[in-house]
Amino acid sequence: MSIRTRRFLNDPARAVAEMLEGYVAAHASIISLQDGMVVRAAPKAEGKVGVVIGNGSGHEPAMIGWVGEGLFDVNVAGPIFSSPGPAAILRGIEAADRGGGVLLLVSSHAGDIINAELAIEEAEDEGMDGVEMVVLYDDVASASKDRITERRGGAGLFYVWKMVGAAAERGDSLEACAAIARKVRDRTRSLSAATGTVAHPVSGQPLGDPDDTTLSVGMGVHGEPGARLGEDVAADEIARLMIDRLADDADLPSGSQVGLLLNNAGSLTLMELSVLYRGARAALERRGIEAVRSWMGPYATTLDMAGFAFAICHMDGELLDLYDRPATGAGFTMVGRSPR
Amino acid sequence: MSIRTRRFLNDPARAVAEMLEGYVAAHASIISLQDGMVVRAAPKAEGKVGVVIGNGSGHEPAMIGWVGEGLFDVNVAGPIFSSPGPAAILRGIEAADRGGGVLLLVSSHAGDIINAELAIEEAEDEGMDGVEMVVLYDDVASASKDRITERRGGAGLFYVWKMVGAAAERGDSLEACAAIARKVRDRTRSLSAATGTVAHPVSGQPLGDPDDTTLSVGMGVHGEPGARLGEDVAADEIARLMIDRLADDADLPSGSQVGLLLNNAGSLTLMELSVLYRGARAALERRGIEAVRSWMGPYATTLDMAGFAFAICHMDGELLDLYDRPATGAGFTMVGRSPR
Amino acid sequence: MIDRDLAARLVVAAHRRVRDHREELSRLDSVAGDGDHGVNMATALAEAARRAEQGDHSTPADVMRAAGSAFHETVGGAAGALFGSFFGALAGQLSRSEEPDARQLVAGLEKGLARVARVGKSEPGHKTMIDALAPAVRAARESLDRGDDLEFVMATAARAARRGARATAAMRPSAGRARFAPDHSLGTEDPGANTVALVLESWAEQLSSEVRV
Amino acid sequence: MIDRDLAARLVVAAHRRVRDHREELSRLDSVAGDGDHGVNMATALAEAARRAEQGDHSTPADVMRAAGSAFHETVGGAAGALFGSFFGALAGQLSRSEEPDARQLVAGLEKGLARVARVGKSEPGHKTMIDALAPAVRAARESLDRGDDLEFVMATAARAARRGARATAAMRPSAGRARFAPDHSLGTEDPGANTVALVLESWAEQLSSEVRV
Ligand SMILES: Nc1ncnc2c1ncn2[C@@H]1O[C@H](COP(=O)(O)OP(=O)(O)O)[C@@H](O)[C@H]1O
Ligand SMILES: Nc1ncnc2c1ncn2[C@@H]1O[C@H](COP(=O)(O)OP(=O)(O)O)[C@@H](O)[C@H]1O
Ligand SMILES: [Mg+2]
Ligand SMILES: [Mg+2]
Ligand SMILES: [Mg+2]
Ligand SMILES: [Mg+2]
Repeated sequence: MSIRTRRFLNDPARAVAEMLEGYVAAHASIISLQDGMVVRAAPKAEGKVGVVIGNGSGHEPAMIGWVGEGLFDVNVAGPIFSSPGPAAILRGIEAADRGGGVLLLVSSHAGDIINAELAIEEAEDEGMDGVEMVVLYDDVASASKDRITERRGGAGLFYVWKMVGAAAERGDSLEACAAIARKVRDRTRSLSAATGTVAHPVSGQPLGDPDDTTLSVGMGVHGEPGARLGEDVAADEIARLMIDRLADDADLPSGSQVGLLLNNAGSLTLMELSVLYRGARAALERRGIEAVRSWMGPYATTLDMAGFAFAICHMDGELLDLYDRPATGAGFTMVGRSPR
Repeated sequence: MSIRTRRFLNDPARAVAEMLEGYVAAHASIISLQDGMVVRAAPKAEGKVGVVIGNGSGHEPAMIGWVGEGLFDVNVAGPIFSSPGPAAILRGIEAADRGGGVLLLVSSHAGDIINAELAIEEAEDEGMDGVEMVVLYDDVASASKDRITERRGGAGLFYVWKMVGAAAERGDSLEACAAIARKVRDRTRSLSAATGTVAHPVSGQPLGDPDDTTLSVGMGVHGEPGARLGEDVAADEIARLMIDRLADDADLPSGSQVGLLLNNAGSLTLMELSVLYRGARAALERRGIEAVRSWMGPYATTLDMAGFAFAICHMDGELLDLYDRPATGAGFTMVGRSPR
Repeated sequence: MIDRDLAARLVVAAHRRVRDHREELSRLDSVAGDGDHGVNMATALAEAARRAEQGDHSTPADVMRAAGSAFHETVGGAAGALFGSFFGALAGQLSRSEEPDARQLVAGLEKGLARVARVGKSEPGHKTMIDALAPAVRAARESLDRGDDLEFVMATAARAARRGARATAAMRPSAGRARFAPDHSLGTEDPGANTVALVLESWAEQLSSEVRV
Repeated sequence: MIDRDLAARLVVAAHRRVRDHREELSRLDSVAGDGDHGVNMATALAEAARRAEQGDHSTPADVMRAAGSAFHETVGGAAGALFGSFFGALAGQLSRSEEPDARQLVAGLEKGLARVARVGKSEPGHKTMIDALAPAVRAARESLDRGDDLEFVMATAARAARRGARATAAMRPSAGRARFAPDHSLGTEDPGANTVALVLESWAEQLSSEVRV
């Protein structure tokens, strides 16, 4: 197996800018472009907390598709796989400011954190108050549980995005929104798997070994390598293995209610996703855990990676309420609320 | 470049059945399984026209994701790339019957038509009346315009699905629904393009030449080969070429209003889709044609084909009204209504 | 004479033969089609053979009717429908006599061919299964009219089917998926025509082995 | 003495060198990272060089500050932020004198190193750019203290940076993306450390060519 290097683009160096133009044009009732950033077509009401995220591109619909009512106010898209720089993030913070403070959500990756910190330093230097950041992580493969803060961010963070977005829309304070971010983070776990790799659209560089078709578990969201599993493992077995690892890590007792996310990292077919989902539901049932909400589809992609991630979020009444609140994003939809 | 043969499945021969189980479990508030068919969780009101489609699998979310209120009542999923047989289609017709007649929508492919005709013969033999079928086509690459009825069905048929679904939900008669199907069909055109190919999950057989990375225009929805374009054509040029061909074929005058669909055949990135969409909008503008509604994403896939299709539907007041009516499907969402 | 058990053995023989050529049939279909023909035919015939072997049929017509239903119930696709219809029409003809012989069989093949042509709206030269079936049926009729016995009639039909299938390589398709890319399949035989040849060859061999025993 | 124009030539030289090694830097990053390091660095330095060449800066500190901003404004990523901070800190130190000399430059490199370590929260041995920058800065300080001139100080620093970059091959990463797959990068040098070596080498060569002219 090998990878696709021929892409349907114009000049690859302009791909991110042209993507933003096209995507926003296709969804103009929800989002628009402002100074290179994706912002809500209809800004949030005055006095509410603005929610911002900066991230590398190549993960679409993350996060350009999650800007809108009940979600992010501003998304600052960086170059492919690279967090935007502090200058751009600072502009994003300013654009999201509706007078109620701004919460910068940061997926834990060296570049994202460093650039966010620098941006917040600059915001302080400019005399802005009420800018907070929360660093988020969920990927159980990236560090052991006793070093949980060293873990990196993965697809499970969509639970944070959704619930913090809902809290901010409802009018929660900056402090309350930050507390929800931390609470959801602490109740969420993810783990990814993939076969093969992808090529960077600008450098043309394949990530890792393009001829390696072994299934890896625990890849990063940029195709950073993971641990290898055998060649021919059945979907049910992969799902059980991954779900067990997540549930163990989260210490989920029988009777727990969870949100189950099955993320398509790019080119998995819905056939494969559905078969994996079926396996995950069986694995949860075996542990007496109930999937009360489900998401299945492309949330955070890694270009056209043939992979996926499972995430579980341990729900409670507060989180379910936030999860169920309406939201509108070009790449977000609230269908299939309850899997029952 | 080559193709992915390692898939995340259990026994490939059971993949379709397991997919249906998993997909329905993830979207249980919208759909359920009945006798191997995907049916609405909440059946349509008595007396309304039932709308049914049978199709091969491997094109998800088509059509399992388009069963629900305002869409299909029943989808009969056949084996991968193969229409279901007459016995299964007949069961689908029976399941969709709410006393107002049943409309069988058929995408024009030899197998789909033959099996649908046999099913309708059997329905008649069983004394059922009020079963109609409309054969639909839109792919300009598959036959010249003077032999338009020989064209095959492509991604443009989603306009028919949406509008007929809305008409049936509104309570239109069988005759009226069939008339709308024909009207939308006659105002819709599609054209596809892809690079590389895919492997059949059960036979493992790659379709066409797996080493051929040339861009082809006019592929079938099962990876049937198309005509080759050069190796390194920019996205803007491909989009212009395809849009021009569609608009010419449909004889669209300047000032026309169209729905623009950009279908992801499988593994295209949203980055590429957005860049292509941008190119298509520019190409339409150059002809004075306005894209008043847009869909962009995976509608009818061909497993993980690295390809896409453009479709345009020439709108008028009646069609826009049907397009905008609410609908709920696990793979269907009404976001970004107006691109303005 | 074709009795219930022989009919069942014919269905089983057809399944074995097609199953053994499954990959090749899919490969032929992948050149200009969707690469599933071998899978479709093997799946349907496996079910047909299962039903034939269960043996709760009382006549050869029942066996063939069950085979037709197996096609219609398990696979679909163009060939699924057409082979299903073929077996259905064959069964209809066989049901006209208690113990059908070569005459009924040839009449049944003719009925089957006519049904396939009607349902598929296709003619010889369209590069389909018809291009194996039509010459086979014609050859069977001529052989029968010359007074040949069942075994010989079937061997003649099988040879004609194979020649017909080979000849499809030079044709440009005007039916089925392949017609949308007519040049791609030039030089490649039609998959459905190959299945026809395989089935008739398996029948000819089965009959000849029965005679020998 | 480092004047405005020399500072600009240093930035331009750094851009040329990194641009010429872009593919190699991305390849190093692809082993355990995300394969973009060469693209990131070349993009940022292209903008830094553009600003340096526009020449509307009045001091060498301005040139370096503009280079730092170019990193922060064009690319982001871990290395974008860190190199941007490095140039910013260097500029801060240079701005303390009208016509900075080797002493200010070495002090500036020290400030840059400290800023990178603070912002990146990383230490020597973590397999990062620090592992080239720290030995280079130390070597520059020692060379300066021995009384060497600017050209010699920079040549010494560049050699130490290159040795430091080479030594990262044997390290297991504990910062940056690569740390999540520590074994994958064993045997491969750290991309950011390589960029440090390339930049300092380009500066050493630029200074030696200036002296020769
Ligand atoms: N209209 C038709 N008339 C006769 N035979 C047909 C027709 N359409 C298709 N076929 C036969 O069906 C074969 C393809 O079968 P198969 O691959 O199983 O179905 P599908 O094309 O639906 O995937 C072709 O090789 C051809 O022989
Ligand atoms: N915390 C850190 N401290 C110091 N250097 C770091 C740190 N994180 C990453 N780096 C450096 O950045 C380099 C990677 O840069 P680059 O690929 O451009 O950014 P990204 O990792 O965001 O894609 C690494 O090789 C390493 O030298
Ligand atoms: Mg990066
Ligand atoms: Mg088929
Ligand atoms: Mg086929
Ligand atoms: Mg990198």
